Amino acid sequence: MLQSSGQGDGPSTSGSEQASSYVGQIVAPGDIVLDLTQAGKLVRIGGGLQQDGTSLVVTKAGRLRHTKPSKYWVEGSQRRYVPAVEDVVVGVVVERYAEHLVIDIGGPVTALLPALAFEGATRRNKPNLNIGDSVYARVTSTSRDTEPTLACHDASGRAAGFGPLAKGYLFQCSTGLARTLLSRPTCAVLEALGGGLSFELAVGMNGKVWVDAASAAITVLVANAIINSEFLSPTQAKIMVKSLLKQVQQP
Amino acid sequence: MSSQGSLRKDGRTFNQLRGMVCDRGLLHRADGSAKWSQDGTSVLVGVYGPKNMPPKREDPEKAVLEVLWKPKSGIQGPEEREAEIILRRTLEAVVLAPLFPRAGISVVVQVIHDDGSLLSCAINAACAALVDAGIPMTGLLASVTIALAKRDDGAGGGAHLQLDPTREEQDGAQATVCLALETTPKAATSNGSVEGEAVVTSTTRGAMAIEEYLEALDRCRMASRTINAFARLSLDKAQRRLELPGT
Amino acid sequence: MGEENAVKTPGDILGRVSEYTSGRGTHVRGDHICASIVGQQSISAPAAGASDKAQLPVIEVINGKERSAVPETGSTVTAKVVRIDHRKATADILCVGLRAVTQKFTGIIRQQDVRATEIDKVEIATSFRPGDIVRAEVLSLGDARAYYLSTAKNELGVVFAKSPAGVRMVPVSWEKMQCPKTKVIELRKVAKT
Amino acid sequence: MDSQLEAEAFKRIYPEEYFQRFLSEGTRPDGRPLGRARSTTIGFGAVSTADGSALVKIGSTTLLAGIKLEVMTPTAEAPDAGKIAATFEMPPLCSPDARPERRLEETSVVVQQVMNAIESAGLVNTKELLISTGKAAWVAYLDIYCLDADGSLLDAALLAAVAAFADLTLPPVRVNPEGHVLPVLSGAQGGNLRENGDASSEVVTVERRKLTLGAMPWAATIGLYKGHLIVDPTAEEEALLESTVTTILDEAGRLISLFKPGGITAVTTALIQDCVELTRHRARELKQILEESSQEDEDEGDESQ
Amino acid sequence: MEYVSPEGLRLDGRRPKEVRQLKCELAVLHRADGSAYLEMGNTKVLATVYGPHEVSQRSQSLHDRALVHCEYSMATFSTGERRRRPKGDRRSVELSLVIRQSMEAAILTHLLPRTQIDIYVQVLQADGGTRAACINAATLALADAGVPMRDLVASCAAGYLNGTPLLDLNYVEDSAGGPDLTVALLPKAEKVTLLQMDSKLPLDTFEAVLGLAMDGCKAIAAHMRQALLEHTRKQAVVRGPVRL
Repeated sequence: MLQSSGQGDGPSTSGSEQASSYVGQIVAPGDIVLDLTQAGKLVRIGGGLQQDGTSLVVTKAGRLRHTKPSKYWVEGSQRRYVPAVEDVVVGVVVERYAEHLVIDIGGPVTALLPALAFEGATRRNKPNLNIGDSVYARVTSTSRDTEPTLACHDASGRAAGFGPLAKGYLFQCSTGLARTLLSRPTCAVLEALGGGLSFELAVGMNGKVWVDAASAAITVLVANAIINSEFLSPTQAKIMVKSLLKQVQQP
Repeated sequence: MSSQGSLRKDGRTFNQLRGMVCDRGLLHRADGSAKWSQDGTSVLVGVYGPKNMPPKREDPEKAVLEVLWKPKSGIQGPEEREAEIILRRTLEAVVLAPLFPRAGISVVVQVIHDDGSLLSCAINAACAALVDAGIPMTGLLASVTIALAKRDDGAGGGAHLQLDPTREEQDGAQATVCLALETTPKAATSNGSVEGEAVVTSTTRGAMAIEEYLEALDRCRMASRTINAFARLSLDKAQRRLELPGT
Repeated sequence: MGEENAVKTPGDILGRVSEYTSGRGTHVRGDHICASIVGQQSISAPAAGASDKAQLPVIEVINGKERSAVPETGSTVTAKVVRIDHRKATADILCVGLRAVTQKFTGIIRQQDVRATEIDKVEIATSFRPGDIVRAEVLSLGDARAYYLSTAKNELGVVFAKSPAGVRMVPVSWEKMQCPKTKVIELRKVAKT
Repeated sequence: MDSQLEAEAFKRIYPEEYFQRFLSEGTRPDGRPLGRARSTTIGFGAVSTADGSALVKIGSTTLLAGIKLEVMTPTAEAPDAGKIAATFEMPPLCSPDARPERRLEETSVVVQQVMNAIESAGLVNTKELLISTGKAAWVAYLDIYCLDADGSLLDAALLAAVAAFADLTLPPVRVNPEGHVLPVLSGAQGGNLRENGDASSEVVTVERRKLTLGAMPWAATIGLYKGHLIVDPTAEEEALLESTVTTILDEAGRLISLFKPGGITAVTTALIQDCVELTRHRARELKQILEESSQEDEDEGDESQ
Repeated sequence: MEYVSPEGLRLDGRRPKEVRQLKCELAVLHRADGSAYLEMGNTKVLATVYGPHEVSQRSQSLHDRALVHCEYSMATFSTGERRRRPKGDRRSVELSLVIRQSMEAAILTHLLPRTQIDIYVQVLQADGGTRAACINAATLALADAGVPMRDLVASCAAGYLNGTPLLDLNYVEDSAGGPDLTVALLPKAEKVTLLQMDSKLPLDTFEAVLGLAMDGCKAIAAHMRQALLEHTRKQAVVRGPVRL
């Protein structure tokens, strides 16, 4: 048994070998998807589920998913970002203190970025970030009651691409789209854009996306292409990017 | 009131709800939204959060729910202020607020048109919007208003119960009852209750016999199942639409 | 001036500074000791072994309202956690020993005062939650706003906590508590009972 | 170890457990059985500057209601009726809770529900507030002040409103041809009213008169807590309750209101019937208290004359 | 208009140097730390005290003494004309300040640093002399709350009509347009903490009126002291002997 983290991403005792009959179906809050008394070992539960006595109850709408041996979760779309450890995020500095920065990452509460959580930072040599600056960081801890903490270095202390994001343009997209943008292999829209243009991009799991390119026109184009791609199939996305590229390339 | 046999002015039977429409995710800047219409009555609800709260208003043990009720036009009056409070306490019955300590969840209600049964329409809309926002909840709610039409003199018999009344029916009624009910979930276990859907919220206007109230409650229970079935259908549709690209 | 146990009101002259020492519920105006609250007058013998000045009997005015218990260094208190951050937990002190306090006293449990061992590994978020009831010892008066509290003993720590489902959790070890309803396990610095 | 704590200390640390200990023995922290309301008193005519007033106490919950009459021109839709306008005030002195937004919330709900009950029960026939059709009518401004907010405010506010209307006296007036309403100096009750009308005034009312009240609504708030039904909860109890149901009945047993504004427990039909039953009992009790108090009030009035 | 009859009686039957009937009740509201209900003739006021407690707005906290906060308000039906006074209108701001300053003169604020004391005064029925009645009620509520004071504060008004100094004016006398002098006094120390007058008055008459008002204060102080003693004795009987 492990402890539960903020989102109830924890385990549950008992359970059954037989999967719930609701797996793959769309479920709504309050639905009882599994009777835990029907024998079984350990059932692991993820987001959108909660144990109530001997029942497994849905708390968020979505599709019930199941992986063997016995992990259940509800796959839904939550637009509001809820931080999880090791997520990469893009945030904006909202407050500055001697020891730490307060960063808005669009979550339920603001995050805390210690002034020393940068590659090579010391008490004397801290990065100079001001209110309103963007930063690309990694979530290092979350807890229900304290702010999530961030770091601008990887586990070994290297910058690894994290850090302040100078200039550029920051925009918001859905967390679902952000996930697509971050997925491997590279999603269609980014591949298409990358084929024709050169730009810098930082995508946070929190749906904040930062773009910088040589000209404002290209920056705006990239941003628009990304936002437009949300409800398009890969083929549609490629066509959309192509037509956008044509517009810029024509004098 | 209704001269043609057992039909109402708009052609409905006494026990018939108006046509429902629910659109989810209309507001792009909100974390969740839903527009719920019952023919002429229509409410748009946006949900924002869980989000940062000013330290003065936060609760260290749970998320704070706030409701803002915007009338169709003009500014908030005492009635709207009361509706705001009733709606908030109703939603508190289902929102799992302890999961987000110190955060806030805002529910913004915009009345688009009021042709009767407004509070019910707003509760249904708010519930759909919270689901759309992915706010963890213990279950779904369904709300129904019912009107007790004045007895026709000489006609004898009890008051007619008119489900989901229009503004005109509501204003002409001897009494109205607005209820928000828990819905019966899909269940893998068979320990369903036999008592029927329990009442989360009840407000009434006008005088009636206790028996009339209880009869109204039973009618509302039946109607709430229709509403719940509709809400789930609309949820299914919305979910499928979201899943379409990408996969 | 007054017979023992006479009821006095603010401003009433109780005696002269040359006759008595001014005690609780009194104040000095010129040469006189006057009542400052409504209550019964009481005269008690001077504290033994005190300085010359204290040789005079102490005159007091006492009202029926019970005086609040006040936390002192070393006393065991029961407090409710109201806020936590990465460095400390802030708590309202509810009781000193077995007595309730009627005034508001704030206590702070710093990261280094949570437990006795592996102090550097302590995380506040896995030790306390807002709403928890903790038993703690008063370390010092702290700053002007709060007492410093410590839970660094076996019998100190969380004595009562509710799960998110609103159910009283049961301790399963010295650092874990479980919700009987949802079976969720949460981390705490649990007090040994 | 917990059992060694002082009662007061135990209550502060474990308020719910403290409450549950009482409930499990069928009683409450103030010694009442679960189904009993606190002792209730009504003082009529508490404020002489008002046209009707009442001081209501339910336990330590204390409310003062006053009605002031003002003349208005009736609306075109209802040329033969006056109207009632109500407010409910919770000045900061009524509660140690310093948060004004909490009080604001409570006041909006209470005033709406009190007006709803008065209208639904038909307590006041607004046509009785007419002075002269199309020209002049009374507006009864009902202002209810909460002086001590110790729970079940809606019950107390409605009782205070009903009692203030029972105490209300319409002063004698006359209307002159221009439609101006003038006070009438009538013998003994002249006081400092001054006669300043002319002889051509059309006298509409000569005597001071009381309203003929319709059905009186009686309210009982019932708190729900872990399956217990707690009648007339105090503020301390309200802070712990899962939800409340306020049932309002009139003398004929008609349901005037069943008000349950959300809360974390939902109620079944059986529970609603239990609440109605408890309210029936309380309604009889309140009716008797009102009658006895108004009898005493009259007796005192007779003695003083 | 004749305010004093040839027989030397006023409109309400009092003699010129007579205060109205005073009635006080202590600890009338159980949720407050201290409360008092006071009637001066037909003027009825209710005062409650919360505190000393933590300062609600930290920035206002005083390190060397207690913060005294006072709010005065009037019920809409307390006067002849119904008036809805928005909170914070000019009269209530002024009166809140007057009451606060009078009380601050008596409270031993230096004994209660970094705390706050709230005084709320509500006028339920007004028939002249509300200012004085509010101050008297506030003193009693503070005494009931056990807030340490150097003395009670007693207040009374006096005026001058028909060539006669009149004590404790009622509404009709108050509205007659004559001078109205309100005095608040620490009676044991004989220190004036408040002196307010509108209209004008020859200096020698002023002294007579002031002297009358001060006499009124002393009479009222004696009455309030009596009420406090009786209340405390009653309490002692209820509670049993005081534990020392």
